[in-house]
Amino acid sequence: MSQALFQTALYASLALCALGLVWRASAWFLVRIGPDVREITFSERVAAVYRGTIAALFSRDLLGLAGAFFLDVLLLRRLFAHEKLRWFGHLLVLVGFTLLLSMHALAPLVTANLFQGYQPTLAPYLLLRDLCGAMVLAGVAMIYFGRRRPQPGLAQPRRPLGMVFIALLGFVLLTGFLLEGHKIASPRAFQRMTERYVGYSDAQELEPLRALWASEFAVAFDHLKAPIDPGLVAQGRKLHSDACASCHARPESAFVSFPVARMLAPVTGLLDAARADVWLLYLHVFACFLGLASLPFTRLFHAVAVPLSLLVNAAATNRGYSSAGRAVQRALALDACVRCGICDARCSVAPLARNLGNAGLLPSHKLIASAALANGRLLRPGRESDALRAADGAFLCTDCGRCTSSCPAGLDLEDLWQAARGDLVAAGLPAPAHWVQERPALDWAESLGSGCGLHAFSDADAACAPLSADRNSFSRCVQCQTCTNVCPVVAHSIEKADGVDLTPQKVMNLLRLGLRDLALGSRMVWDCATCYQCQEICPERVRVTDIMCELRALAVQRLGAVRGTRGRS
Amino acid sequence: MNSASSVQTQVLIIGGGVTGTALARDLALRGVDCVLVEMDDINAGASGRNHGLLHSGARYVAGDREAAVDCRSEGDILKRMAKQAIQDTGGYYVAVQGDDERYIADFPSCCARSGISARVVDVALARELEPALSPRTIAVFEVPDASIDPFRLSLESMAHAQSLGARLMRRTRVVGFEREGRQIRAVRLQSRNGGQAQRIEAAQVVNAAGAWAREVALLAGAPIEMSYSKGTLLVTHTRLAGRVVNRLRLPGNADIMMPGGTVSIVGTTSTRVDALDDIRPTTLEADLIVAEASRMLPALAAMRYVRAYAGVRPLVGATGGRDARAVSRGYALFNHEDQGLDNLATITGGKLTTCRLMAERAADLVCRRLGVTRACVTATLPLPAVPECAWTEPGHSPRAWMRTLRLKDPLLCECEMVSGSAVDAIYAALRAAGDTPTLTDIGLRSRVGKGACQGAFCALRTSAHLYQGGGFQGSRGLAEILDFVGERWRGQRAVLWGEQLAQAELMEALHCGLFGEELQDDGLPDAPGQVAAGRAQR
Amino acid sequence: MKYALFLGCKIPSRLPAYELSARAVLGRLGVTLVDLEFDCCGYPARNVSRDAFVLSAARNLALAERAGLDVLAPCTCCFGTLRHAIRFLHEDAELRLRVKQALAAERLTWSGNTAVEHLLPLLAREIGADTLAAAVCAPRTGLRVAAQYGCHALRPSNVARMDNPMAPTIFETLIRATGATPVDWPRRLDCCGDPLHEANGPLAASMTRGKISDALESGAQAICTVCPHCHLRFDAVPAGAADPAIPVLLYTQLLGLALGLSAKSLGL
Amino acid sequence: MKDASCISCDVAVIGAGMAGMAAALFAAQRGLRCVQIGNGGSLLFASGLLDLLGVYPVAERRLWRSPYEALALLAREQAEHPMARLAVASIRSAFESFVTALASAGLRYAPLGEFNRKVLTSIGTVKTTFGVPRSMIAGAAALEARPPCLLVDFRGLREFSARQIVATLGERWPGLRHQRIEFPGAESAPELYAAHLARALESRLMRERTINLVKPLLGDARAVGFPAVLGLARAGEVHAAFEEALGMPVFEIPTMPTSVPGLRLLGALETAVSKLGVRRRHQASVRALVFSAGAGPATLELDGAQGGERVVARAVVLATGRFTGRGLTAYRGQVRESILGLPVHQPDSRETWHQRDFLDPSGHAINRAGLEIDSAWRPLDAAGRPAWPRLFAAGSILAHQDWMRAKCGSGLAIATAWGAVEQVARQLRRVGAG
Repeated sequence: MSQALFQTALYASLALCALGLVWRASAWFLVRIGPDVREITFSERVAAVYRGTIAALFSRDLLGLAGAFFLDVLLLRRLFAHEKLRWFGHLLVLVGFTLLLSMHALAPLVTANLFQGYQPTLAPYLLLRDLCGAMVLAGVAMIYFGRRRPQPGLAQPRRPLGMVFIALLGFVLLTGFLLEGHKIASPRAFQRMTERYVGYSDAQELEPLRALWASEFAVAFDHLKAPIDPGLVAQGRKLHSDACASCHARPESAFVSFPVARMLAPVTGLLDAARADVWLLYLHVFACFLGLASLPFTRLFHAVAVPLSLLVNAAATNRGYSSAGRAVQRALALDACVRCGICDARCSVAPLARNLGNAGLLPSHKLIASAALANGRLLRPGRESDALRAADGAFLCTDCGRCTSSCPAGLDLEDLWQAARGDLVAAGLPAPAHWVQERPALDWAESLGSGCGLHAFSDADAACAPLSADRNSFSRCVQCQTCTNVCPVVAHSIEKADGVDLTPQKVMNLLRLGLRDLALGSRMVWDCATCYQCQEICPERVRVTDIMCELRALAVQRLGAVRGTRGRS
Repeated sequence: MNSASSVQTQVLIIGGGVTGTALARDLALRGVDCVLVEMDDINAGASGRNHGLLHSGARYVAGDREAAVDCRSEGDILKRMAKQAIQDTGGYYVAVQGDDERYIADFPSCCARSGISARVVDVALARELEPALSPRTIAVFEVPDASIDPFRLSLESMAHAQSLGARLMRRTRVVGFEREGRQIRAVRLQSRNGGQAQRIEAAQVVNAAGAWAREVALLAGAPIEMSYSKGTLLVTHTRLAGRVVNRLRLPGNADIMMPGGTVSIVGTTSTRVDALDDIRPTTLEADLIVAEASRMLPALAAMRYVRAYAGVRPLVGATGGRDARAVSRGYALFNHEDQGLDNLATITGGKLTTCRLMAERAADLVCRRLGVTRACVTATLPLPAVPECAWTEPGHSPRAWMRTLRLKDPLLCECEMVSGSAVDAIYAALRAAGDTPTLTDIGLRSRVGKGACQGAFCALRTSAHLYQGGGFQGSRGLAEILDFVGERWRGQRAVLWGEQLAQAELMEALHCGLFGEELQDDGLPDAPGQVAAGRAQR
Repeated sequence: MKYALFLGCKIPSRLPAYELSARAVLGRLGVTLVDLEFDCCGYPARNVSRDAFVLSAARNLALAERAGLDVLAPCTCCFGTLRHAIRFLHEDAELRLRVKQALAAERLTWSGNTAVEHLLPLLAREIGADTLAAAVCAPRTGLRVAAQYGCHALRPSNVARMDNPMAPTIFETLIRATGATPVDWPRRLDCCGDPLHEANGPLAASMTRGKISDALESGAQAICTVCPHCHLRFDAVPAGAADPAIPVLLYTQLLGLALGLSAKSLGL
Repeated sequence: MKDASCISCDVAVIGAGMAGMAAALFAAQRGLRCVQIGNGGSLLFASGLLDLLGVYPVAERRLWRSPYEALALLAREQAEHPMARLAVASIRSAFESFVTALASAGLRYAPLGEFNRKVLTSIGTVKTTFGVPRSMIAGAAALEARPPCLLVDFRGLREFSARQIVATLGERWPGLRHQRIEFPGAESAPELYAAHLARALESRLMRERTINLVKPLLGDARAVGFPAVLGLARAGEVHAAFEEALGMPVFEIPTMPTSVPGLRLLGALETAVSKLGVRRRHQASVRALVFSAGAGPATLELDGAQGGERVVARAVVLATGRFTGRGLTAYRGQVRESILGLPVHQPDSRETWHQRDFLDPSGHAINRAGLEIDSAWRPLDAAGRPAWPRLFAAGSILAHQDWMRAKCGSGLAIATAWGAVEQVARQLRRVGAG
């Protein structure tokens, strides 16, 4: 391989990777999530990170930080708590890949200096390399097969180039094994070695060595087919111990490559002719470079972001966050999340998400929405329905905290949701109780275009609002106003200029008048505390509160439909 | 009688129904000075006691083609000229199993002959659009029926006429005519509440007294042949259908259900009556309507009804014992010249839909006699909308109130959501016309008392409100409440079963149980310590 | 006695002391609590979709049914929601069908045999106020306590089925069992304001403050709660200089203290 | 999983109006284990005034000063009237017992005397009644003596105009004046509701603000009247505070429903029965009522949100009221008793149910429809025999009375409840002994 090409490619990849990392990291100081950090500048954040780092490194917290590094980052403690298979997979990849990287890829720098007489073709390196490779492959498989299935009926969250990276990794390993296997089996490589190391090239003289290598080193000589003369092999062994043994162990210990070599035997001639050793090497190395260059742009980036996030968390455990630190941590969280789906599975409202058919309730989707909201994409024209679904998701969250407690990356998701709700409100996407009140009830009714008494009993709302669609549920009303008299909400709002517009009795009466739409956007319906005082005491047993709840659901549906973009009238 | 004050005018119109008010407007628009006298109030007779149906004419295509054509063309005119009083709901003609197949088959061609559009509607689709239709429906046609608010129509016609100089005298009864040869020189009037006698000298007198036209004509010495048909209608608690729903058959009992804004109005019956006093719906009529109409709209069987009302149709030219429905619903204009009177005309009969046309014809006659040559403009000049007259429209007051929500505007009538400011506006408008408004007047001009409570609560709140604003003084309020509630009672009585009986019981518990309004004497001595006069107290 | 403990969303994240004290007290009283993989009771969806709310609740009930256990819901709001769902399932056959179908997809069933119980009747009736009183070793004598029932513990009474919704006595009886004195306060049955916290903050605050002043005017030294929402509400409402404040105590804490449990074990 | 859906008791009272509450109260006072069904909402239609008997005979509209004399005459002339079935002494005991229970639940009435009293209503009429709440009694005194008096009302309380009362009554009470004030803090509210004002006035601060508004208006007044909004659960305290601060008698005037006195009455009665251990089923309704043969217990199937409930009762008191209370159901053709379909004494046809005039002096025939009972307060079946040995009836569901016209609503409820419960106790004792 041309050294110049290799180096150019290496440095180019390194440069790309570095640029990518800078770009990604800059986002942590720029992305604004949450109204509380809107005013915080880039430099304030840099300063906060600097101060925080210094403070963490030069204090007793360092011990805790080290512990966190060991337990959370290296041993993946949080993942272990929730997903044993994936944890094991991650551990295998982490160990295998680190070893491969340091001991194999950086062998001239590391291994050769550590171990005297290191040769990649010697035991135990043959075994160890294959073992590491196999660990990575197995780990990747475990991670892949241990992944969470999407919630039935709900869209999978869009993931950051996850498969690209997995494919790349697989490709590197595959080409590695193929390369090694091919090299084992290649008569051409044998030829080159003998030319270089044995010193003589007479075909006949080398025949015993060939026999030995054919029978025990799996070199696929065309002319040496089994059964091979044992005498010849014995001769070869002598030759071997003189010329080759110092560098070459028997390759069976390469428990992956060796069988590969055997498998390649029938086509080795062809491969040799095609110079497979060269292009496989190119593929292998350039795939590695590609992986390196793409690190900041694929899901592998979590290998950077998660440890950082965990360490930042650990550093903040004792001293808490400054708002600038919060801002950074939130932005970091966007990068650290790999949509592993653990939070989705643990989410309290996941059944609701399924029932409502709105994946926007699930944490992974909410995180994506937060990112899209932070960079403004969510508010672009054409994404109104995404935005509304995101708002639904944000405001149906019960803040149960299960996502946070289960996040393997230790993200403070509750904080993120809180911040995102603030951003949604600021973007004109508040909770229904608020967007409904942006316009007076009459405005809503008029925008529904509902005629007087026309639609009250004939529409298809009966399934979601059966009581308000059934005249029998309020035809008993005798207008006594008991409901209003016992209503604490009306009682408390008499002192307020912007108190409730209707009273419970008036809402019931609007139903009777067939003017239900006039009630949908009313403050009364949305300010109802659902305390059930009215329903409990109604002399005519009208289910006032149940109807109020129905009207809200109906309002969300019907007013939501005419709300247009982002509720700005 | 000689001391009676005298008023002069060109035309005196007797009767403030849809025809009389339309006539006043027509004449005023032609520059003719007129006075309208009404023994009760605007639309207090049959004009205010009907379906409020703007006929497409389809009802009469089989029996009375002339009426059908009139309805069609007049309906079109009103839809353009009195938009504010009309809701173009459209109408269905619906046949159920057992209805006359031949009539159903002939219906479209009959409609076509009268120029009325009648489109076949798929039964399943019709039931989807109007779920209240019976599952036994076999045929549905769509016709251009509409709903019209007769009160708004008359009130605005009168208001327009008054703005052009016409005068209105409510609660004034015609008690006599002073004749001189072939002329009526003056008409003697008696004010009903004040008791003051008056005299009007008019060049022309038009008798537009509706069902009372016979009595008026008789008083003038020019008897006309008329018979009366009483029709009763029921008002539902909630609105059942969006469109007018007609039974597809020859006109019969209870074959129309109208959307009355927030309610449905079901009727009518048709009963010959001989006298006009004490016309009120009966329980038998209510039962008949429920039984018959629920064949077409089954939900009507279990429906809560809030009230019933009955009006009298004046039918001209039939005094025999034939079925009143067979008598033409067409109008009649008498010039009385063959009876020796040259300045009296009687316009009666007809329908709500054709009231404008009737007024036009009567005005033409009067103008010819007066030598006024200006032509009628009511077919081309839209009726100006008047805010004070909008309160009769169901659903208007809730919207108006919700528009002004943040103001200090309490609802006085909760059922129909009529607010204090609405009552104040109506009160002020009447007051400005020199009237002393009563609760009943306000009820006629708004939805107060029209809802489920039938006056039980709103009469009290409205009277308290009027006291507070100075509208009521002394002990008058109690009498007003009694009048108002008593009037609502007339309508309620026939539909008192189920929920509405519970409502009525609550009303009595309040008005009698708590307030003791039925006790003429409360047993309180006039002065402390005295024994009450009147009924002895033990 | 054995129940599936339905903590809901609020208690674990916002009021762990309730879980702690409930487990401590009920453990002492011999009640076994089983933890199942419950999700949100469904309450948030009531304003959005009846089906979604009922289905979420029914799923939880089905989980309990699979475990053969009744549910104990210390959160009054969860209690009410689960009970409401049962009501809707009982009265709406079509809804029932839809819910059963949806549950079947997860191989779950709801047959209506799972009862949902609240802490108050469990303590007052299953265990018995007398038994409690007998077990009290450190009576809270002299402490005047205002009982905050929480709306959904009482109303609608056919759903809650706990006590007379207009004049309940069960909570006061339980307070008496600890040796403390319940006070009579006019607004005891009113809403704490929490449900309006998001929708209308000022109104919610006015409701909360109204209740607190009423409790204070009635001579209460503390408000006693059995619902995380009410509890957090009274705890959280900002007490400005002019605004009154009052200590808030969970009933499980009050009872725990009276039973001689350590303050720490009750999350105090 | 446990089944808590069956409870047993001595007596099940169906209905929670005045009669139902009185029956549950009296039964519990006698030590009977009682389950009561119904939500009590109809008590909110009550004015707080307890009528005993004000008018007799109805058609003559004759007012009585002594209700007991009227009752005696009624007993002589109209034996089928439910109140004619009780000794006057029993009625006295029933009333005393009832108001004592109310007092112990915090709602005080003026001592019951021998005579009816007269009080003002919110539309300026004068009502003849018997039991008057403490908060209203000064009004009765003022109406009798008619000293200079101020009536205060609040803008926004739509159904109450002091001006109307003064205008209506002014001729007979020259010293009567009116003033309208803004309810403190509610200056921007278009409508006010009595119960909300009553709640607000329970706070000391609101009370003081209101009193301060009234003080400058007093003038020569020697008594002050307000709409009935002076406190709910703490009404006694609020009323006393007003009297003390204003330094003169203060009285309330009942308003139209839903009234604060009704809420107080409901609250006090619920407290009273709750304290006595009555188990209440507010929202339940009786889906089926099945009697076992002979004098065995009855089973009430209640429909409930949690899948129904069964009550096994040794006796049942039917106090479900009339049409508003849903004890009677009026179909187009006839009236039926709602739960059991018991025969109802009623006019022949709907045409004769109601008079043509609402205020017809003889009253409406439908209001005298109802259940016929035997001497032991047991409703009769079609054959004229008790429908079931342990089914009793009380209150306005009974036939042959017109409480609205006779001004005997509370009297009827309380007295017949007393009578029915007395019989329940007797019957159950007999079984217990036998």
